[in-house]
Amino acid sequence: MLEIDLSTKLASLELKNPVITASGTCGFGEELNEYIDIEKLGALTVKGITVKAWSGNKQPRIAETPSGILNSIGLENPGITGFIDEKLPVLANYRLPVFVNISGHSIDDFVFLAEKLAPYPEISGIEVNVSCPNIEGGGMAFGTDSSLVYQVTREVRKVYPGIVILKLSPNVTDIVEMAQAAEEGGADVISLINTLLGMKIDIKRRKPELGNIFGGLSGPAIKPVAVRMVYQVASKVKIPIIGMGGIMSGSDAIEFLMAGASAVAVGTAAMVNPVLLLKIIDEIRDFMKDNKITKLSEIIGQALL
Amino acid sequence: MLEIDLSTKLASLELKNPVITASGTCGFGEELNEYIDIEKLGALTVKGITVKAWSGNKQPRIAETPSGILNSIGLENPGITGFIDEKLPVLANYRLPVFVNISGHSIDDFVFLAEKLAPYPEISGIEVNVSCPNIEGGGMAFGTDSSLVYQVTREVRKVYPGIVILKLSPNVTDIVEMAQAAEEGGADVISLINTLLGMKIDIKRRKPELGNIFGGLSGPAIKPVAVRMVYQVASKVKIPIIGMGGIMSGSDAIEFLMAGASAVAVGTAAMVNPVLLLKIIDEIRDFMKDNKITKLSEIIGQALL
Amino acid sequence: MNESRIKSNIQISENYFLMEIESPDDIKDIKPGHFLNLRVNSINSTDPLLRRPISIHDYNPESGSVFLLYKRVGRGTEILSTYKKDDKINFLGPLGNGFTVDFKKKKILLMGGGMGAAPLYYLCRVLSRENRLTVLLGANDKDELVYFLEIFKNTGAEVHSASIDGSCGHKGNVIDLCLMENIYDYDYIYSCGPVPMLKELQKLAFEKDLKGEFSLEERMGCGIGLCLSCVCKTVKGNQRVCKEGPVFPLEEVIFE
Amino acid sequence: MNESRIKSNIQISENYFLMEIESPDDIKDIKPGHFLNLRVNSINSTDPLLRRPISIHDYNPESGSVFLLYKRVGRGTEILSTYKKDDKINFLGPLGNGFTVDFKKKKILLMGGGMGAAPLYYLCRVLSRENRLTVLLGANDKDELVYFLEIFKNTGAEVHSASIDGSCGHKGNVIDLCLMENIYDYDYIYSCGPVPMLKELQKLAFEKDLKGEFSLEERMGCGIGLCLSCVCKTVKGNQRVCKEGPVFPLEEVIFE
Ligand SMILES: Cc1cc2nc3c(=O)[nH]c(=O)nc-3n(C[C@H](O)[C@H](O)[C@H](O)COP(=O)(O)OP(=O)(O)OC[C@H]3O[C@@H](n4cnc5c(N)ncnc54)[C@H](O)[C@@H]3O)c2cc1C
Ligand SMILES: Cc1cc2nc3c(=O)[nH]c(=O)nc-3n(C[C@H](O)[C@H](O)[C@H](O)COP(=O)(O)OP(=O)(O)OC[C@H]3O[C@@H](n4cnc5c(N)ncnc54)[C@H](O)[C@@H]3O)c2cc1C
Ligand SMILES: Cc1cc2nc3c(=O)[nH]c(=O)nc-3n(C[C@H](O)[C@H](O)[C@H](O)COP(=O)(O)O)c2cc1C
Ligand SMILES: Cc1cc2nc3c(=O)[nH]c(=O)nc-3n(C[C@H](O)[C@H](O)[C@H](O)COP(=O)(O)O)c2cc1C
Ligand code: FES
Ligand code: FES
Repeated sequence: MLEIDLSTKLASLELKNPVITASGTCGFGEELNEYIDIEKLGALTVKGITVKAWSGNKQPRIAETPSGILNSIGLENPGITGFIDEKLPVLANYRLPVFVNISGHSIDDFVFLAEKLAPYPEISGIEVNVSCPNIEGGGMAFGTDSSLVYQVTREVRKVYPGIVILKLSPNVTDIVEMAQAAEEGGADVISLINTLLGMKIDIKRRKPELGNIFGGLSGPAIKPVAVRMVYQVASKVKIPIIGMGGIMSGSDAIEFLMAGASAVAVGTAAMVNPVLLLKIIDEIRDFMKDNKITKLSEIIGQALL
Repeated sequence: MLEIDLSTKLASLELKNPVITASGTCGFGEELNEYIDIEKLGALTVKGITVKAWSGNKQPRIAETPSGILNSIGLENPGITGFIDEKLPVLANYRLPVFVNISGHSIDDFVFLAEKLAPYPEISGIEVNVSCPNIEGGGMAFGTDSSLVYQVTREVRKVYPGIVILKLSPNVTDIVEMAQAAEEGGADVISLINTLLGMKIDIKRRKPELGNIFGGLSGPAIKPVAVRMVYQVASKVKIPIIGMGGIMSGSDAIEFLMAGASAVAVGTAAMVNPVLLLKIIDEIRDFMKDNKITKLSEIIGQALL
Repeated sequence: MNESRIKSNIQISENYFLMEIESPDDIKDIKPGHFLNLRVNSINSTDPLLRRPISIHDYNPESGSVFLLYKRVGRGTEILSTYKKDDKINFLGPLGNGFTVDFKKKKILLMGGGMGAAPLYYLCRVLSRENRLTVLLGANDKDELVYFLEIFKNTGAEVHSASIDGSCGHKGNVIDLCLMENIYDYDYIYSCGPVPMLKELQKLAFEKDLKGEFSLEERMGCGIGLCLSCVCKTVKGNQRVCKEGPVFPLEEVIFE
Repeated sequence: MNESRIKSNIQISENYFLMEIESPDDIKDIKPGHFLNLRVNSINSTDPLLRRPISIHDYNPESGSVFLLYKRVGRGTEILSTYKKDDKINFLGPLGNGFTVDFKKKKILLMGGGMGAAPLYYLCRVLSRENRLTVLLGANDKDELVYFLEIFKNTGAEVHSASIDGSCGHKGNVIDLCLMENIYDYDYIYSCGPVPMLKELQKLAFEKDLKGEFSLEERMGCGIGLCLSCVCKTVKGNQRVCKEGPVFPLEEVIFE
């Protein structure tokens, strides 16, 4: 029997396998744990947290598109204090690395959030979301300006001792520029990609279908764009990448790994069927078995020239 | 019986209905005419033409993705002389407006092509493709820099008397900036969107699936991004828009019209089933009938706030 | 995640379909107000991507059958309508909290608007054993009412109907019917249907200090509490229709 | 665009399937070498998006049947394999140019590698009426050969086979078989299969100054000449496999 090693490294952190939940699509783990044993995952990334509690956007917040979904949840969350008081104690019970996704309207917001989370060793890292298309006057704007990406990263880096992951926006002309700015700013890891900005129109009502007009496109539809960005970035930065966008199967995950991602995150697929999260791990293992590959590292970046 | 008026205006040109073929997906009309009566279309946009004849990219040139396709044809075409000598005489036989899509590596290329086409009244307009992801050292680069978009438009405008359509790249941070540059440069019409840059990896061969590594993503997958861009641009420029990206049905077309497009182009759908081109026209008419709308202009821009 | 065999899937009017599926062995506790989240895409296809939430219309533990009543309104329900006997259907569920059902010897009012009547049927069957029930049904026309009238009458409940076009029962909406009832008489009220109806009913209930429950609908992403797509406003703050709901005490819901 | 009823769709080995469909009335001219472009998505679904090109394996004008032989290799062909008798199949076609078939009293060699043998069968049936045929078949193993061996033998042609693993016929590839034949003897040669095989065969044909035709495969977008996805290099420049092909004079094809 072939011994298959699925472990992977994100900076100083070793994950037992490369499959992570994508932020915002798996709550804070509790509900997901009713369907699968979340400790079998490589890591858990929780819903985006903001300085203040937030009730999110108007309904409807979700619309279906061809092989994709548009969401405009709008970062509904209990705020940093609510998170630390109510959610973190529950999360601390699980034996798996946890990443906390944070969102802000200013550099100060991000620094404040990072400082608040710094004292908790039960958190393995923070995912700095400079790419949310669903908050007004900010959010995505950070992720479309490389000097802001650099500054946010640098300031957060100063105050946060754990792993700093920069989650970048795909709604840019040059993703490599943004990734390099994050690397220069001192990020440990890059997450690619957040949702593509999109919209849908309800032709019966002659109005945008989402209450918030625009939403973020996720799911299989965006996979080709996501794989392309991972591939472009992987050959230009040295820090590891968490690849995501439309992963539904082990084959999809392997595409991202071969494009240069060291781990993958799964969002929309978990919403459609939480069991897929574990199935993806199994399918990666099966692929390796069939191809006599014993270490995940032998797959990572294989398709780069 | 309700009299339904499907006609629409693109600057000085009136189309009998809003459905146009998208460049590169319907050849030069001849093959398509074996399947449908192309004179029933609003207009025909032909494959992108370059200064010199071009044999395109390596095989494979096409890959399927979830609800989409990636292509890297690479502008295979007979060159401007070949086009004028062999294709134009055939096109001149059809009684419908024809747009010629042109691509170049420099402003001089675009000006040269526009000048060559200027003398032919059988051509209603040129579609200046500053957004092709499939040619090296140029192509898309033009469409991601607003000052280049402005310059190309202005120079082409000077030498071309007919309708000048600027076809923009969606692979940008701010599509409105590009559209405004085109408008300022003197464009009559804007075409939105060209393909999104994407890629797919063949995990068996551990290599990019397309011979050219990257390709352009089209089809239903990209519709939410395309509708969003049309919507954003429509409220910021005064010139008419041709909307495209994933239109498969009348409802899809109406989404674009309501988002502010004055006409729509259909690409991938025509490849999958050429009959859809005419079906889309019928479905738009049926929708208008059912909703007691007599003029297409009553639909255009309806979803804009 | 479950997969069940379809026992039948019949068209009962132009756009209404009734599907009977085998209840999987490991599912014992199916309550009125629960729903299933059904997969509608075929093998190897990612489109349509999302599941479709459909309420439990009825449940028969003896025959091991779950009944779903659905209206064909878009592509998901159109796909459902093409499923045939012996096809497999994949779903998550039963999901949601369900209605309160531990009443005895009470006078209870059920009010259903349009397809909102679907989940009330199983509730009606369960409650009618030990309570006195009145059912008010509203819809656009007769076509949308015949089936419901028949099945609810068979439970022994008193049934009244209203149709907008007047083709069946009272001409008008179901709220008119409600006003015609002596609403003080009722101990508890259950309702499911369009928001404008629920809103008016809530106003009425507040006036008369009547208690009860509403089953709500919102667009869903996951149906299992992960994504916050489906939240509604309540006095307790935002609540997930798929998880804390779909049934809420009527006095807690805040309509905009 | 056509829609036909499926008469049968049977699994003939682990991954090989034979589909018989009703030939639509308005289609009269189906030639060996033609192909159909089959829709594989279900109603209301945009995924998978592209059609799948499959050659005419056989055609029987009397019974009005078109036969397709396909190998399950990915999701499109997997979907095809789930279709049942009486399901409808939607396709564009017959497409392409087809093989030259107006030979008489000639000695003809057909050479098929793997699934490349599929389109050669109808050709073999047509040519074998008035010519002398030898068929060389190559594949990985016995499993991929049994069906072909049987049907080609029934045409009266002389049939030889080679398998890589030696489980059927000569151990080796089909080119070896070719070298074992006295290739000068043949007036014309037809082949379809993997590019490396065609390339070697072309070299051989050039050496011996032999004429013939290759049927090529390329990834297709439209299948009807619109998109230039499927071009191959020839001495006449790029040619569309779907339109000018899939059959090309063997001396015109340029392999890289
Ligand atoms: C808890 C719950 C229980 C329900 N029970 C029933 C029932 O018993 N019978 C029945 O006929 N209908 C019921 N519905 C409504 C049903 O889910 C929708 O009619 C159905 O999802 C429409 O799908 P479609 O693809 O046909 O329509 P489309 O409009 O094409 O759907 C597009 C998207 O919008 C969503 N959507 C559309 N309408 C609704 C709606 N009214 N509520 C929620 N999501 C919607 C779909 O799920 C899909 O994601 C229920 C909804 C909820 C939330
Ligand atoms: C003119 C022509 C005739 C053919 N005749 C036959 C036949 O008679 N029997 C048979 O079994 N196969 C035949 N093929 C190959 C067949 O088209 C592919 O095996 C099939 O498209 C694979 O689809 P899939 O979804 O199962 O595989 P996937 O690999 O999942 O397909 C992904 C995409 O690649 C394309 N693709 C994959 N393999 C090929 C290939 N070899 N050639 C062209 N496109 C491909 C598919 O069409 C699809 O767009 C023919 C191909 C061509 C071009
Ligand atoms: C409902 C929903 C909520 C999301 N919320 C967040 C969030 O709070 N923070 C964040 O960085 N990304 C968020 N995302 C983006 C996902 O984490 C992920 O980047 C994206 O959906 C692409 O992956 P997928 O296609 O696997 O879903 C959200 C996505 C969805 C669908
Ligand atoms: C095979 C193919 C070839 C294309 N060639 C061109 C081209 O030559 N010039 C151009 O401007 N756009 C080209 N496009 C882009 C289309 O015109 C269109 O902008 C895009 O495909 C989105 O529309 P769709 O989703 O309806 O296909 C091509 C697209 C495809 C799929
Ligand atoms: S639908 Fe996802 S939380 Fe309710
Ligand atoms: S597949 Fe489109 S031209 Fe051949």
